[in-house]
Amino acid sequence: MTEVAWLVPLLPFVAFAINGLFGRAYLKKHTGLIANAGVLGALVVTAALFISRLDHAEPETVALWTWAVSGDFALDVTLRVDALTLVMLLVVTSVSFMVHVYSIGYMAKDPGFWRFFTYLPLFVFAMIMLVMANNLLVLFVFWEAVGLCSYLLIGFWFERQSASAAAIKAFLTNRIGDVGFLIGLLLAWYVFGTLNYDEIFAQAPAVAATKPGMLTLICLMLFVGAMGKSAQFPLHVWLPDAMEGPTPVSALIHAATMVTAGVYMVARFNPLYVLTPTAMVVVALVGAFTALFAATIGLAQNDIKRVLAFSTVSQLGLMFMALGVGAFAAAIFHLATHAFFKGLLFLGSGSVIHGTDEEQDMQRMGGLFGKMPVTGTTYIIGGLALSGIIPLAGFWSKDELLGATLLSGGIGYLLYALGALASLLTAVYTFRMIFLTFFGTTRMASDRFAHVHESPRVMTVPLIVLAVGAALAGFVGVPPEHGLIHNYLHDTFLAAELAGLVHKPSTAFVVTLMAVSTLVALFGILVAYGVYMRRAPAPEAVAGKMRPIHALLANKYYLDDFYDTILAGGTRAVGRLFAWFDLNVVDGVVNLVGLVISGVGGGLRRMQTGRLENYAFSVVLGTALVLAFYIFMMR
Amino acid sequence: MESFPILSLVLWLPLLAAVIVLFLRERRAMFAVAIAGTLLSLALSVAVWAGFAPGAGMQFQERFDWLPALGIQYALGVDGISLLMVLLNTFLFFLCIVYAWASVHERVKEYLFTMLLLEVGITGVFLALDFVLFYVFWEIMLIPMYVLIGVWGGERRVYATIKFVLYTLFGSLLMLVAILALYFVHGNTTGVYTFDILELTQGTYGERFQLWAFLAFFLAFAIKVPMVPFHTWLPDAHVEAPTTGSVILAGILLKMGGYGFIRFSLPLLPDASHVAQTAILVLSVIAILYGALVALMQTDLKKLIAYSSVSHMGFVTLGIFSFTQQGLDGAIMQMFSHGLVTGALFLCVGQLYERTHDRLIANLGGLAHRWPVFAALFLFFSLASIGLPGLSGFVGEFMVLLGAFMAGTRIFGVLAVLGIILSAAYMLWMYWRVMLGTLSDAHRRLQDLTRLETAVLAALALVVVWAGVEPQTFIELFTADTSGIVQAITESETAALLAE
Amino acid sequence: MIIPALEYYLVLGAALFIIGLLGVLVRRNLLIVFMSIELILLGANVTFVGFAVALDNMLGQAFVIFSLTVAAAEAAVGLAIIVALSRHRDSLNVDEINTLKG
Amino acid sequence: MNSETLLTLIFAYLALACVVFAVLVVLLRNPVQCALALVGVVFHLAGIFILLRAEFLAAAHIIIYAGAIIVLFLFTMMLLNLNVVERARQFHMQAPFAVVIGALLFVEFIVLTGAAITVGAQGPHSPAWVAGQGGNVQALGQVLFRDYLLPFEVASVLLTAAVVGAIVLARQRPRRPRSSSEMGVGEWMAERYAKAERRAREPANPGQGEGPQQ
Amino acid sequence: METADLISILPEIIITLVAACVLLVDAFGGRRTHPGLLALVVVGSVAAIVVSVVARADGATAFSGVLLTDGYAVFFKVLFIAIAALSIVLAFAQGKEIPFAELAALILFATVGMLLLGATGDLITLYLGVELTSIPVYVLVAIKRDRFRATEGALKYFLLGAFASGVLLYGIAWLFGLTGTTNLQNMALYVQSQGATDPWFLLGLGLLLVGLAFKVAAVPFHMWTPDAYQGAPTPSTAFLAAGAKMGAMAGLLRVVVHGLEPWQDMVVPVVVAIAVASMIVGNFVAIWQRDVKRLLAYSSIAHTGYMLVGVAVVHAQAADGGLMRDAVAAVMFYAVVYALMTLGAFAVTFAVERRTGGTEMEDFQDLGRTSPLLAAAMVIFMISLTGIPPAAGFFGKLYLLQVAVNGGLTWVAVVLVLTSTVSAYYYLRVVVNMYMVEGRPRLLPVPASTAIGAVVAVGVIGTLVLGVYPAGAVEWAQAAFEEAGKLALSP
Repeated sequence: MTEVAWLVPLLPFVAFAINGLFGRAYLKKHTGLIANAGVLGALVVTAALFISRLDHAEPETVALWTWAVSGDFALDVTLRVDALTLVMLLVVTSVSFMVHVYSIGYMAKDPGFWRFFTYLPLFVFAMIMLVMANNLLVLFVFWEAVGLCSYLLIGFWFERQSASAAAIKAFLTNRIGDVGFLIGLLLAWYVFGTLNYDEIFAQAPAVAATKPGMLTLICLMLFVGAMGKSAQFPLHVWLPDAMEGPTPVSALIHAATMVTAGVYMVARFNPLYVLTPTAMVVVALVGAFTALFAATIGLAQNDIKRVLAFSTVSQLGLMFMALGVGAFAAAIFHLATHAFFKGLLFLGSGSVIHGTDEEQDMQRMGGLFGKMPVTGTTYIIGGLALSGIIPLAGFWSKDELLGATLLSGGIGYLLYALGALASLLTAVYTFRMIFLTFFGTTRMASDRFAHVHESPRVMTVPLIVLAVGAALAGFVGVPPEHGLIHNYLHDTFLAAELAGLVHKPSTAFVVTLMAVSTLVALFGILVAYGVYMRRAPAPEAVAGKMRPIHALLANKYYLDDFYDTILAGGTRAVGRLFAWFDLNVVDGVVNLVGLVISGVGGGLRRMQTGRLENYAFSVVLGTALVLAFYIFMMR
Repeated sequence: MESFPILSLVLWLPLLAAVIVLFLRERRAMFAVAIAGTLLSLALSVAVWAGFAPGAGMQFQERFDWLPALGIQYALGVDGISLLMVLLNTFLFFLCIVYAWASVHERVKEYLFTMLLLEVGITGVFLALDFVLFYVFWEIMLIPMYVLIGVWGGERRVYATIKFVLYTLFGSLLMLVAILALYFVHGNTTGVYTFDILELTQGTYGERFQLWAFLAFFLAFAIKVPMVPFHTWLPDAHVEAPTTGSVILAGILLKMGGYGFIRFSLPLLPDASHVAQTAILVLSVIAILYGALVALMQTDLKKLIAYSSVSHMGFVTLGIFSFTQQGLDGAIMQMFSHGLVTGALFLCVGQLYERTHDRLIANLGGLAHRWPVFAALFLFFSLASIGLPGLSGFVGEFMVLLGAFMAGTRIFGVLAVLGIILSAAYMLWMYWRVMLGTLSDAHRRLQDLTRLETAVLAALALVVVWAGVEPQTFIELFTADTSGIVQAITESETAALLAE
Repeated sequence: MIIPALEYYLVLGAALFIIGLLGVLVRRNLLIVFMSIELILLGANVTFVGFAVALDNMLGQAFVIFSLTVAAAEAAVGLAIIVALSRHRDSLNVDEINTLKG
Repeated sequence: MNSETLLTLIFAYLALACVVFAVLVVLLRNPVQCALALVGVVFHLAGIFILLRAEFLAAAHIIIYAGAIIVLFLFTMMLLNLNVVERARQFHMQAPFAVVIGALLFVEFIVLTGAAITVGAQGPHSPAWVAGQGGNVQALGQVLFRDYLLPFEVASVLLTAAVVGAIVLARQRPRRPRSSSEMGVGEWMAERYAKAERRAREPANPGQGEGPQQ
Repeated sequence: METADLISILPEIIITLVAACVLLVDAFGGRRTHPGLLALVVVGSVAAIVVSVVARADGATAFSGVLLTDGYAVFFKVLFIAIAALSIVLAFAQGKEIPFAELAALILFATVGMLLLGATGDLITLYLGVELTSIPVYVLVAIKRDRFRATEGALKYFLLGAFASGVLLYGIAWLFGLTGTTNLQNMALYVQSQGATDPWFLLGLGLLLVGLAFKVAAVPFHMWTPDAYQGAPTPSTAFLAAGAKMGAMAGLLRVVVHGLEPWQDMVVPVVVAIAVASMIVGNFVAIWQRDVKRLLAYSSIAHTGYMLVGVAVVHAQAADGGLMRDAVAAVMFYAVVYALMTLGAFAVTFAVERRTGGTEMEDFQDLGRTSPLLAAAMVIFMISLTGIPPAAGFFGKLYLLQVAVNGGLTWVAVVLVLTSTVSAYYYLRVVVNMYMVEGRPRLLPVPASTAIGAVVAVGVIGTLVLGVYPAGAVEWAQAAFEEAGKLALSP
């Protein structure tokens, strides 16, 4: 039943089209239903596809239309259905659906309701196409399309200058990544003469043999794209600001789906990556570093959503680390679980913000658990999953990828160390967040505290569903290395195995590892408890204790400021210089020509004195010249 | 079909309309005639499209002796390249006249006459198969444009329009000399004295001569395109021109330069083209980055878009002089798309200006509150202009880059790619300043687009999406012709020399 | 047969020509400028007649007749113009008649 | 001494006189004296023509120049009573340059024609032939009225034109103020505007463009 | 002299008679007969044109070779008579400001001179033609004698003109003496038989060229032009530019074609130099002019330069054989075009002058609003003068450029196009003043005048027709020259 695959993207697109055309004028609130219907439809079809292909996961394609044929460049728009696609689709559609439902409640009072439910299905469509793309160009097209949606949704409240600024920042940072991607793409076409996945993969070994340097370059360039999209250091700066967008957006786009596109892409191109160790190492290192780097920053953030944002960055870092060591399945596994619990956490924080009417600063929260039990419970489940407490989803996936890293040996040990440290900090900041938000004595103004309320059902139900997911999703990966997902994805990542990057761990190893990571997580939680609960001090006090470090972390290592002044400022300066140059030099020359000509004319004009004798003189002079010329000719 | 002079009809119908307009009194009737004329000519050009056989070379040819004493003919014909340009031309003119119905109220008769005359000139440039005829149209179009800017323009219109005319005239007159030289060199070598473009294209010319001729042609076309550093007339002209004037200017006039390069410089003077290739590629890349950077710092909406045009047309020349199939096809698509998108952007700015009477970015802001429809369309075209995939802008840029990479001039490709970051930067920044943020009280009670304006922009948007989602429709028209050109130029002996 | 040699007549003609030319260039008085022009014509006439005789070709003398006619005509028109001018200005100095210039 | 040297001497005198009088024309202060000097030139030139056996031309010169043209000059001077010697400067500032350029021109003449020149082909009108025609006058008539009839006619037209022109310029026209009814509409408007214009504009200095408005 | 001779000068005779009749009717018919006179002139001109086309004498020469009766002569006869008629019509609009009869007569006399110039085969006719053209024109310039400027212009024109014709005469004297003839072809043959480079020829040649260059107002012998053009009443200026100047050009071309071939190495550099100088000076100085008449004067200097480019290549040898036919035809065609557009331009200027009494840029303001037709016509003339299609000026320039390039003077062609780029600036400034400058509200529409309207109409129609379909005129010019070519040494 692959031939109906085109329904998956089509349904959300239809929803988008309807809402976009008629939303403002006629549909108004009904747009929500239409959007939900569309996404639900996509989810259903996806599920059907998935089930129908549980046993046979080999790739199939659905050709749609010819995009362009120019000389030896020919490109068809084709949908691809294979294991990886389906897994991604499931994650995307299910989470999307949850978020859609949730949004109906969350955005209920927003004047831009219809706009919101126009953008959101558009994003889902773009994301689906991105996942289902069968060649680099289509991938790139929707790679940018999702970027556009994120731009639109971050800047959703456009009267806020900060929102627009964040949106543009996101778009531009992504564009930088995309340029890398585009160059990689062009190089790929230059090298392979095609953009189709399978054809590229088929030629990859040969190319690796002939010009490995070029192959590495391509992989690195593509990875630059991934860094942009998945907010890896140093292109991560946009993601925290992206929290300006409505919370459901943060949940869907900036936690569950879009930001994972980078991971998906590298995984998709595993046949290439496994052939270039250099690229792999780079990916792994960048990932690991980002994981730790972001986690540290997460410790010092007070905005509940920013904490989650940095945690997302850090988690994505872990996934790249896994990719880098060839543990593609593990990465995808973590991607899936992460989608659930991080989505859950974001929606939960949204629910908190919603309940405390737009309070985001954890320093002015606390003791909310009693007020909003459902949110609290689900939130804690999500937190545990994130910290990697057995048997929640996060545990299995994170544990697996850490294990794989360790097994890969060599640089792997370093990576493992970084990863482990990162997950320790993860536990710390996660529970710092939980404690500061839900427990202890409230730091809210009493009157506001009185108004705190649990969110409506339409919001809590998704929370619960996702909580279940966050709790159980891990079991598709159990037992480690042989879980459902592993078998399902086995063929897709065959290349890694052939390249000998997959190491079968011994049971003992697995068990010890599990123990270790559980302890790490628990230790983290204890630290958080110790600092923020037992002698529940004001967070400021904690900050005060370690002022310099705290300042450094709170300001995100001053990276944003660096970008603003050096990059943006530099560009603007050059622009100003050129503008001046254009106006005064380039155009100046043009006007100068005019001036010179008219000047010469004016000079000649002076000769027209109006005095007869001068006129006669010029006649005589002319005559003399002519004769002189003749005399000259005679010689 | 061949016997029926359909091209002449496409060409002269607007003139007929113009003449009729002269004798009419009331505004309504004049517009009715003008719209009818442009619409008919659009319809006919679509009919040509329908009857067009891709890859069959010049079609629908018409030939009559015009000035046999000098070997000058009245010869028309279309191949894919010119067909696309003609379509763009008739389409945009139709929309402009329709738009003018809402916006132009003073000196309507003169306005319509000028516009229709302009259409004749431009269409002729793309249809002419005789060099003199081509040149005649090339210059006929000067005067209406001059009047359009000079009469309906802004404060510094006189300076701008005279600058435009002189600059363009300078280039094209040199081209005229080159054309004549071509005529004689060809005549002296083959004994056939003719201005027939196809015939002349068959001929081969000496290296030295080619260089000189190329220089002359280059000046004419580079000024039209415009390439840095011959571009400074453009911002002035755009800023001062009335809305429709800017639309035509950016939409089609600039394309005449690119068209000239493709139709004449490459096939006629392949060796010289090879010699000049690197230089022009460098200029193109400079244009892309330089134009974008300058645009980044503009305070006037129209100037900003003008410089963005410089930057975008840089891609066109980059593609053309990559001497690759993809490069040329990309360049043509880029011209097509730029015509639609920038035209639309100027319409948007025009509507903005008519409402706020302000073009300074600093004085605007938050307009999206008042005009959701306008905001949406404006955003749409801004995105199209920064080459968002799925819209027409991307196709051209992408294929041009493909070409640039294939030409073994990868460095130019890489540099050009950086342009797309900058373009995103200035466009989004502009959109933010103008449409987003808080609305100033001065603009509280402004009306959103009328049905007419929306319809005009929507029509453009439709084509933009079409060209972005399924560009093949358009590419298949001309790709065969471009492949011929590519072949010709790669076969020139200098190419062989360079290859060694 | 011509006495003395033709060259003498030519030189005389040239001399008259040049003198007249100088008169045009140096004198301020309109009338004298005009007279200088007559000198130029006379110089041409001498040259003509000299050649005519040397070549046994009456054409030269015929030409002189025409030059005389022209001289007369010019005198008539020219003096008329000068008279007309004198109605506006009482000075006949060339360099004071320069309202048209530039 | 033989006739040849005699003739040469006569020529020498005549030529010298011509040049001297010519120089006087250019140098004298008083226009009247200049005119008289011109007469001197003409008379001696006539002598030279006689020397050249061009009797008719000699006569013609005296009649036309001395009798007509120069008299016209004198009339004009009377008319404008300019015979008084002007105290004003007689020569232009550019005189020195003029002399230089004149000298240069003369030198060029010499350089160009100084070499032994070969004159053109001999014509048919040998002295014998002239004598055969019955003298210079008849011969000239033959040439003039046979070969060069048309130019002769044209010359007559030329004189007519000159006369008409002279009359147009010199004739006194009725100067009575014309009523606007008699004026052409053009003049009428022209006057109306001309006043307003001149007032509106700065004292018109023709040709003084304010230069290109760059 | 046989009847053939008489037939060959029938047009001249007719014109002279018309002039005489005009004078007589005016003298005895009282002062109220202008329309009658005009009718008489027009009828006579038409008759003359018809005669000159129809009644062609057989045989290439008349009056023992002083006159050439080939197609070239006919071509210019038609052109010149038409110009004369149009100028007279234009002058008619001056009403009673000037003595119309005498003016018409003078124009007609000058026309006879121009006809001679077009047909001259001998230096005598050349000299007399030049004088017969100039002397009446001196009067035409001064004819508004109560305007000081008119007389001043006339005086300058007259003194310099007399001076120049003196130079011309002296040059002719030398040529006669050294070649023993004044007949152009015999002269050429004789010179060819003697080495053409004998220095003594060059004196006469140089002076001859100078004299003619003065008459066609080429730099550096152009100084009189702006003053005469500006001072003269506009109709006279029109005739001066379109008539007298073209007459001199026709004569110059005759001389070059028939007489100077052996000397071409000597002639071409001088002509080219003069042409380039004229193009540069004319166009550059015109930039500064504010008075449209003066501006047109400078532009006419520039146009002389353009035409001289054609003259320069008459004897050039092109790769495809003789270039003479095309070179001459190009100049002839340009003469027609120039006459049409310059007459039209002056006619419009005259109309404007009737409105405000001035001819400066400011006087053109608002013309586009107050009298759209005139303004549109002016635009067409300006475009044509600039050389932009679809006006005739374009093909005129195209043809000239073509022969220039073919004759190996590509660099001169480049100068031509560059300078005409400059010219666009000042021509378009007129348009700017008509359409793009908010004029003072005081300006009323231009007073209507059938006479002016007629001239403008002829100019517009001619300019556009020749611009859209030049083939007819060009082929006529070429055919006309075929005959003249036979008379040249190497057709």
